[in-house]
Amino acid sequence: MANKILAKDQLGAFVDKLKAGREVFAPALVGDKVVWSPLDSAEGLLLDFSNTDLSPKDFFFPQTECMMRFANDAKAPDGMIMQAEPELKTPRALMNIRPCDAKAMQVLDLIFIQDQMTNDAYWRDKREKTLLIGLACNDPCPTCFCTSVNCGPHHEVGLDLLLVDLGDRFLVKVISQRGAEAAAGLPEAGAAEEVQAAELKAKAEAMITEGVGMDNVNAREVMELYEAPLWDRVQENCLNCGTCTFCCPTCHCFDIQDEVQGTDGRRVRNWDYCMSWLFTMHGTGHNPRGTKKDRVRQRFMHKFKYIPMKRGGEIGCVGCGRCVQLCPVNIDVRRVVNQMNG
Amino acid sequence: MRNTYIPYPVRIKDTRVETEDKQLKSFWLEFMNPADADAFAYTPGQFAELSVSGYGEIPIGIASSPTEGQDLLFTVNKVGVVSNRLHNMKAGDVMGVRGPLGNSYPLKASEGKNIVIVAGGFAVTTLRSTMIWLLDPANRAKYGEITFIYGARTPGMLLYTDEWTSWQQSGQANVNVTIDREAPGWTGLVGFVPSVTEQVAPKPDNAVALICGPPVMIKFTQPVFDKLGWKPEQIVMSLENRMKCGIGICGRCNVGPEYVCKDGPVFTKAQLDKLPREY
Amino acid sequence: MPPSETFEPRIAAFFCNWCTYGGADLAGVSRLQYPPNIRAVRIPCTGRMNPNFILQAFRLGADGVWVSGCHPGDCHYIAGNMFARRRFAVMKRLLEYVGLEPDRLQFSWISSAEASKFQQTVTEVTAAVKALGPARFLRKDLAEVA
Amino acid sequence: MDNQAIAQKIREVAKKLLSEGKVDVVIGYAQGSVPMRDYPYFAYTPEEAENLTWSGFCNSNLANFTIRRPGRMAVVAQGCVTRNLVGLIKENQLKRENLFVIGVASPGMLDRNKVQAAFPGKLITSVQEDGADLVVTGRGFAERLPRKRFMKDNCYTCVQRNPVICDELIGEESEPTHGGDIDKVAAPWEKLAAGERWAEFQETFKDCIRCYACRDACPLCYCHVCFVDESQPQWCGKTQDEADVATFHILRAFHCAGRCTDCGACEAACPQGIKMRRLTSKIEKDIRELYGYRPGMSLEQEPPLVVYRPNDPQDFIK
Repeated sequence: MANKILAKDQLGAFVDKLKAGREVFAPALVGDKVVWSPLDSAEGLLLDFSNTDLSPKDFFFPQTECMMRFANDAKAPDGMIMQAEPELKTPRALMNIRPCDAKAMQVLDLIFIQDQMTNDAYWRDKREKTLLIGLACNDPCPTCFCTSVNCGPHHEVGLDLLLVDLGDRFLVKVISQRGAEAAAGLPEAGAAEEVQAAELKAKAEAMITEGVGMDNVNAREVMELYEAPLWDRVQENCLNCGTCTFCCPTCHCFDIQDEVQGTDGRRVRNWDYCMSWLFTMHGTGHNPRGTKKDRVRQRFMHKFKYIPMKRGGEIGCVGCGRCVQLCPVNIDVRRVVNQMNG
Repeated sequence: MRNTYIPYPVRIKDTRVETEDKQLKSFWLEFMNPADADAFAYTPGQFAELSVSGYGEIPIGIASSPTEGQDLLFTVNKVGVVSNRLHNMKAGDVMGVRGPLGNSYPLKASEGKNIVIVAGGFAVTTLRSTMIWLLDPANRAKYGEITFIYGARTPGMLLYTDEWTSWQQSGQANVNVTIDREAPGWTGLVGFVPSVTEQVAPKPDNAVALICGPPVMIKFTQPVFDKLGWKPEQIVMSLENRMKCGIGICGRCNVGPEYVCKDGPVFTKAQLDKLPREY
Repeated sequence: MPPSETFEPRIAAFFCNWCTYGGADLAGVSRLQYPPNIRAVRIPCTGRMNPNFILQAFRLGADGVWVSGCHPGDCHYIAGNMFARRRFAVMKRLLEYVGLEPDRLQFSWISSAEASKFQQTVTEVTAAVKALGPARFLRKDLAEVA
Repeated sequence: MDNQAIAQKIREVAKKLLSEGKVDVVIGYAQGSVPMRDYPYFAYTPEEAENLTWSGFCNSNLANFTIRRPGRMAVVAQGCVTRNLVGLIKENQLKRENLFVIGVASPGMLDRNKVQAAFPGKLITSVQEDGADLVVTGRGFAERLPRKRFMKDNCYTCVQRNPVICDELIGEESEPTHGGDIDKVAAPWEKLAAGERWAEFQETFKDCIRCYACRDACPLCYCHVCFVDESQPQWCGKTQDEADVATFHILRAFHCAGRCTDCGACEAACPQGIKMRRLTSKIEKDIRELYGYRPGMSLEQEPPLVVYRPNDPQDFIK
């Protein structure tokens, strides 16, 4: 599909068109933090930012999501019988999503949707109804390491459109059919603009100097990595909090709980995290991952060994660097993976 | 496409307290919509999430066999929020069932072979399902000798006594039921499952062993099979871990890369030997 | 009628087994009339009163919480109520600090002989909570949450 | 002494302790892989002790890592951390004889969120302390700003910058306070009308993601099973709904009553920059007013909620 050009003075019209029949969200500066917010018009669009503190996975997999409701009254008609929550009514568009986050959603697709049975209706519904318009990273952060985990600052996987900021205009890379529809009517890109975008991509990729090595991680058997001595030191200062998992765009573990109040009842799912001892605790009191070391190891093994083994080499990490920035005790995933690889 | 988190509504048809300590209770469940019963096509070894609205879900092995009709049997140990509530429910109450989940015992692949079944405590549930399925006239001829080894703490803790007694009497299977210590009125075998297994000494030739029991039983039974010359590929075990989604997403039941709920709960010893012991 | 007159509050009342619970009994056998808005929960001592109980009551829909135990010096376990008094002081101040109306959380010392104090206190507590209307504090309305 | 000199001295003491076998481990800080994030580091050998560092961004409360830890350990501790160590000793989670305190007078620790807030949306690549200044460098900018502006809130009103217990003091004792008056800033919602308090409370905690970093970073939160993890009965829902978030924070704050040393580890750990001290400072203040107690100031004084006086205030009891 031919790439397009969107002049910055045309952004208003583009956003307005996007908003027809859709809710549009984009990163915005609220207080001193960059957070995902509803986008009213192109004026509110933030172009100079690194990334949001929390990933956009919440749009597809909300931290708290009501899955079904029931009448908590055995005598009522259909009482105690679970009824699914309605699907998303209005389609959405996420504008200026970073390529790493879009890639993360594609990785999660492989987990949430596998076959007839493993087919998360809630995730699928929101994914199908959401248009992803990426904003390529021209200035990756020092904590970014996307290029070493199957991703990159101008990566296109998972996106419908990718905007590359060329100064006074964007090169609009058309990636999907849905994207083509959203970009219909925009002028086609010229060769010079394509070249400029390619240069920006090469420059951005070159800025990412720290990364992780995966060759030995891939080559080694599970038990060799599992029993490696490195975990004794990695786990030492870990607090077993949920910061890394909750800010991570690919962490997807959840808990399901029932709640009642009077005659209302619901089944709700909440993000959960493998760092919690409760996560794996059996009713009998036996805990398969009973120590902090087991739990810390699980997180890294899951992302960098188990997911690649099961999902055709896709890694459960896109190198966004959020956990590196937010971990209260600076457990740097790059250091850990390089030790696994070392 | 169906939302696989929504349980099928079922009604409790019958209940029975199974053991002397009243910790184990069986529930026969009947689908409220006949179409759901058809959709719920299962094989022995699979499990389901029992859903009690307002309390939550628990993963429980299916104790009935599809050869017994469309009603489902579950035997539930009383340990947590959901199972405690379930024990207080009675015939006629409405609840939910989600599944069938997980893989099953390799019965198809074991055709023409001798089958050794080893069960400990209330883990006998899915193996009851297996036995009923194997002894069904449509299936029995496809298999060689069937050896059933089952142990519990006391005679009062044994499940499904009528059934294994009838298997014994029919001569269709070699049934060995044991209790841990001598008890008044008990004339059968006495001793732990591993030592009884050693006495029975099933031969590894053209055979497969299906084992389900508490971790301590599994731990001590495995070496017995090793000693008797069984290969890791012939030993099949069923695991359990804490679960929520039951369909391989929520992330808590995994043992290495394998999800017990989706890739399991049935694994061969050969598979498990390559995985962390996080179960 | 204004809502405060039609509204009947539900008040979770935690009574020490050795005093207020007996006081309630005595009020009953003495045929003293008092509002039926309390749901009495017997506890072995106010020292057993976990602050979780107070929050849990509000979470589950109580409009008010009332804890009552033995007068200082009269504790069956010597000083359970004295330790509880310090915890209650801190808890009450904390809950009021985050917006709980002071009258929703009440404490009293009532002995098993003080049936009339019991009657009078139930009446006061009920009237005070009734005047405030239904509580929203920590109550989760499932119809409203996503 | 400047940070480099303090770090050098910490390394010397640590090496000595480890080589003489006086302790099994020295728990200190090492330089983080990102700016403003020095992390807890465990040195077991004199060589590893070379990695120890010191800066205003040493913000984890290291007392947290001593809880129920076997063996003998040395801990790098500022005033507040020693107060927590005292608390842990009193609560039988730590034995004084297993502990060697490497005391450091607190310079007033720095708040990374405040530094970031001075450069909204900008990428900071390095932050250096230079005397009374902070030199902040990022993409396209380098600024020198007064250090004092970026101190953690609790450090302004700290009354115990010097260690309470100490086996070796690095450098000299400093002024006990930074001059701030805790009573002027504690419990900020007290001045609000009752109806506005709940709204302020909600606003303060609305970004909470329930990661429990505040709990896990706190040296007081060492329960084997936290109340939020209990299921029979379940005291607190697991959702993001305001009732559940509020329940968690109220009960956590209450569990720290009479124990919280106002070290600010919770705020430093929070990935969302939530100001929990607006809540916890209320209890700290009440305990001071009602029972005249400041946690962790002495090994002898009994904690306020395990003792009573016959004449304790009871004006709220009918």
